[in-house]
Amino acid sequence: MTSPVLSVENIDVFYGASQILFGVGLEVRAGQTMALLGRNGAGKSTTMKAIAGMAAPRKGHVQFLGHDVTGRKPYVMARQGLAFVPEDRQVFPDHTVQDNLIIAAKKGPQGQDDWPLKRIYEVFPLLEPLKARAAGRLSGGEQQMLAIARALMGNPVMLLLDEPSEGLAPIIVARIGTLLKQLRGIGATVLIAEQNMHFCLGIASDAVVIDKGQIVYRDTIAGLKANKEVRSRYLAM
Amino acid sequence: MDLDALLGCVTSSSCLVTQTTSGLIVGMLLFMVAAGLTLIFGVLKIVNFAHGTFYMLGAYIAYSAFMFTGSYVLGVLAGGLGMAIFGVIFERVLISRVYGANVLMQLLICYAVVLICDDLVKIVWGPDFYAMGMPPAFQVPPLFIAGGVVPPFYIMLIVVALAIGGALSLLLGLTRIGKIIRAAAHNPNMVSALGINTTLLYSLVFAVGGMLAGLAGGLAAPVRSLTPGMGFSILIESFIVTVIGGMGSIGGALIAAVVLGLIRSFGTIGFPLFTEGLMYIAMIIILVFKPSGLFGKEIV
Amino acid sequence: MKPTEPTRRTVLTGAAAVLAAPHIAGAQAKAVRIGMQATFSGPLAQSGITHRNAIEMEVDRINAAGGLAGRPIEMVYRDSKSQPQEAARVARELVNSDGCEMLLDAESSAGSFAVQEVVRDLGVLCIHSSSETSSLTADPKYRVASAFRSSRQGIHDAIVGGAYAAKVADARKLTKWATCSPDYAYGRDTTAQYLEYLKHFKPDIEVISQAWPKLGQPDFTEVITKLIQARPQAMYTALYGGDLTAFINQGNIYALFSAMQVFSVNLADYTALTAIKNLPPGIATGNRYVVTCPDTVANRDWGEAYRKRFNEYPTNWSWQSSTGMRFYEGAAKKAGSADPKKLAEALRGLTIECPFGVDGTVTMRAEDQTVVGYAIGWGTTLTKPPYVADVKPADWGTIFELETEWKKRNGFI
Amino acid sequence: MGRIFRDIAIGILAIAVLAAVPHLIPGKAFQDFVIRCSSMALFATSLNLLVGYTGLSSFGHGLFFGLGTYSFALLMQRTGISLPMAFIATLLINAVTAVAVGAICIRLRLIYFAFVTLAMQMLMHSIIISWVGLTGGDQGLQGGIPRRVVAGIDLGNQYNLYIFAAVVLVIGLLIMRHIVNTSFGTSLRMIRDNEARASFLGIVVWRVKLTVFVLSAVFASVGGIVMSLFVSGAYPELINWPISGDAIFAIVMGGVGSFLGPTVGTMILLLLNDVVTRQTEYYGLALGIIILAFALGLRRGLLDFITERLGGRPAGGIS
Repeated sequence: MTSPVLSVENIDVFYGASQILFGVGLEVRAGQTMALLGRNGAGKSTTMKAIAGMAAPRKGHVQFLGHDVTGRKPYVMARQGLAFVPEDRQVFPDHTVQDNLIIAAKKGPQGQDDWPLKRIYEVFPLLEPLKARAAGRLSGGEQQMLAIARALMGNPVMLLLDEPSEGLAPIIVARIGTLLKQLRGIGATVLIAEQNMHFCLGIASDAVVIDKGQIVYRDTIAGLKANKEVRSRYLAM
Repeated sequence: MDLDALLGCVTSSSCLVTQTTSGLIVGMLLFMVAAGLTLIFGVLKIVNFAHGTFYMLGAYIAYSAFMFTGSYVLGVLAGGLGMAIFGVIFERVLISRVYGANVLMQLLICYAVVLICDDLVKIVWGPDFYAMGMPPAFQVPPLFIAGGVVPPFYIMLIVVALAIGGALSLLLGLTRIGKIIRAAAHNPNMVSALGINTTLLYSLVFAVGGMLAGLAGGLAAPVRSLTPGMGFSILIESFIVTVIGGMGSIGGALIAAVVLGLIRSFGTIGFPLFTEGLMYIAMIIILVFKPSGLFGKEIV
Repeated sequence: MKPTEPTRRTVLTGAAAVLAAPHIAGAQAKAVRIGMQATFSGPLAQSGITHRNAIEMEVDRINAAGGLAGRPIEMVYRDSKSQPQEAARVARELVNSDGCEMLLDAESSAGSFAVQEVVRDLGVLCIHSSSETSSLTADPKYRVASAFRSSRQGIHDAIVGGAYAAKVADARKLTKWATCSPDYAYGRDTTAQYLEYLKHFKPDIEVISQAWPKLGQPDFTEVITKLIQARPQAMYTALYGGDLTAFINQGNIYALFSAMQVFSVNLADYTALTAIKNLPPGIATGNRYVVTCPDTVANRDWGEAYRKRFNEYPTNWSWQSSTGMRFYEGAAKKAGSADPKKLAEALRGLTIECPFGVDGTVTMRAEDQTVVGYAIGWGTTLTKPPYVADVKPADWGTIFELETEWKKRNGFI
Repeated sequence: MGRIFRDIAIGILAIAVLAAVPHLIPGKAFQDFVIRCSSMALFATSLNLLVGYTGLSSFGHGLFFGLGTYSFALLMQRTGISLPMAFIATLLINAVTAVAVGAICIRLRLIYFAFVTLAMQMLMHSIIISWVGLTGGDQGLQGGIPRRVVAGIDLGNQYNLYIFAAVVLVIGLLIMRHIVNTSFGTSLRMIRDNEARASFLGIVVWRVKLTVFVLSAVFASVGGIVMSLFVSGAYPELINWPISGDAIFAIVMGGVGSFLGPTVGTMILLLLNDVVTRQTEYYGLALGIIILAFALGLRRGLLDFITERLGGRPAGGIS
């Protein structure tokens, strides 16, 4: 078994005085696509933010590529190869699509340059005709594509996707799903936070379920699908 | 009020040319100071109440460099460079500690710096007022254009200020770093998540803002009196410009600065006793009807 | 800052001396504390500092000669930061807490009126050495029995300036006039009075344009171009200090000073003259302080002594405070005492020898307790030292005559 | 109700102590200090009704302090009315002005509110400077305040003015304390913490904001009246921007989260001013360094700092 790319060990995270995460831990190995499932407010986004360096854990550790990166700033995490796609996409609305991509361009931690603009447009053919349009004027699905493309511009080792399907029409969700399968096909390491388990079915191999700030279940995605009790208790489906 | 005089002026080419250039020169120097102010606010959400002090220190440094080297150009560059460095130190040592804090805390820190710098200037340069004096190259009689009087020095100032303003907008509009700065103004966390060191970026923005104010102080030094506390009136006017133009909008600052310059140059003919009042009333009206200024984005 | 507090030792020895031999005069006698408040900080710090410089010179001289009726002077300096409410507080504190028996008030305009009210409430002896606002002493409404003035007055300047300008205007046929003065009470009042007396002496004057820049305005360009547009033959300005130098520097590049004859009431002060790099020749200016007005040995000696000690020339403020201290000195001599009540009595109508008097003396006029007979005149600028030449001293006979008329007209007498 | 009686008892005690102090220490500087303190503390506490309790950062509150000095001094000089009548008329003038100014300003938020209030103050400052016939322009209102008599007591006498100032301060603070402890005060804090939610819960936000704006203007003008009596006149410096700055510094240094924070801040500021200006002419340098030490060292006002250290939680915060 390969050593994990990311390992989150027993972290506690607070917002002000209120504790959000209680000893959360999970691991993602190279080439693995992991789903972090849970209901609204279960602690998914906070976990993602703690990994991405936007919310420092008060206890516990985050290891990335074998280094302890607990409490590092977001830009440091990004430079070490972690790309974060936030839940509300957060494209730069006044910038054009291409400028959004250019801003994010950088080499990978080992100097990789696998994602030149040309390849991005190949993988995201939808974006090329829109490249001169202000990102704020794109549809939700287009913005999600752009956000993922923007993350790839940084030649990351691993992708963090926070609720990529949220608020999108089913047909668009399907298209994003196809894209993510494509990424999985080329061996990307991905952690997806989702409420929608079905979205993750064809994409992720493994799943952890979070509820009230604690990890309550770990299994393969197929195992989770089979476990009705866990699904109805923690995922309301 | 003297509307006849105003009418007489706008119908005479000599008066039009003279007053327009005089409005432009006041406006362009104001723009350089206000551009830095609005840039810093736009990206860092910091209201830099010490910006007038940057202008003052820039003028004093330029004065000393001019006295030392005898070169006006070197003097101005020294003023700009000095304030770029000062801006970084100011941001790193003080302002970085109050990001996201209440505006009153920012006001407090900036005001402390204003107080300290005014006294430091008094200690280093003395309480007397100084004048740099016109560099020899510009000790020439004014030009007459369409009957209007236009001094070559002011043509140079307008051109230089326009060039700096143009360079700034090209930098922000076309270069990658400029795009990053504008993106950071909108969403600094996301910019950081893309691997960009925002700490460095903030320092850079303060350096640029400080440099602009320092350059303006240096450029103006031959014609304005240098005295401790000289930064205050320019600060107030820059605030009016930034607020009218929309805080965070460089283009808005340019337009508002020129408009303010023209209000003053033609206002002094039409409303000689009420130009100051006009500025405050303009500011109040614009804030009431368009709270974010002419070109500002609605803040959430 | 210079030490302002008496050391414990001087206080103690002073007290001991009083206990042991209360009537022995000389160095051992109890010091007379004089409180002096002025602006020592901010853009106008220069005023307080040059006031104080002159006072230090006088105190050293007076103390070396035996002090005020045998008691040495001890100054207590306080900064009022140009704020009238601070001036009032500081004045009260000087009297109430610091044991000052009299004040030398070096506040300008608003501050001096605030101090005047404190003087009224406390009944303390005070000489104003900075305010030039005529009404402070001329208007009986504001007058206080124990308050005097050793500084020049706006009305005197206006009369003298008007008379001088009328002569020049007559000779050079200057009938179209413009003015450019700071937009506040001092600027407006002196400009109106100046024009009034200019018209008094030369009725065919026409004022075609008036500009009112703000105090401390960084840029005067629009004002300058407005004046040029109006094409006057002559212009009067009451700008002073940093505003005046900025105005002249900015006017220079528009060749303003060759386009019209400029009369600047406040230019002939070294602080302005030395700051301007390219001083245009031929500007008519009233004297603030120059060593050549009055052109006497005493004045030159005093100016040189000041320059030697402080490495710069004195200012208008300097001579006014110096005169204030000389009045205290003269009054003590006349009264044979340093008691404030006796000093006040002695001050009324007192004539003293003074380097700044037009005939070597100045008088504290009894009726309104203000200084008269000081040297006042107009000359024209040179590009190099001594900067001002051809100073025509004013005739105090004319001043008195027109001043009395002015007072009558305003209901002051 | 118990709280009110306790506060009143503390107030009476404070006045009694203050009345006795001058009989124990002879110098008059203490009296001057208390008079100025009364003026500035009322002003600063009134500003804190906006800043600390409602979350409205005004940069132009000095408008009402200055207007208080001018309207009171002018009423005393130009009309024959008695001091108490002039006092009440001044409050009315300020209330009316505050309704007009507030109606325009409270629509704006955050930094824009701050700037428009500052612009209002500067506009009033320019009007006062240019209306020379009425206000004396930059020279200030000259000639002193006549008839400084209340109920047969001459406030021209320093001790009397001192007692008057102390009584006005205590009463003013008691009323403001009562205001913030009522349900109206609760509405203020709800608006500060979450305006949308306050509105959702049925609070008419604009009405509450306008009311507190007018109330704070009225208390600021009381501070102005005390200052006007102290300097026996009115001066444009009392309505210029730095006077607003002084109040802001007082509340930030004393603490916005404690009711007495602004009063403590005022005392710190006045003491600094009085002590530092005696020692050096580099007042700005000294004050600047001290402010930085406060802002970066404590990161909050002194009283808030102490309350937090003692384990309590202050009523509000600004950082």
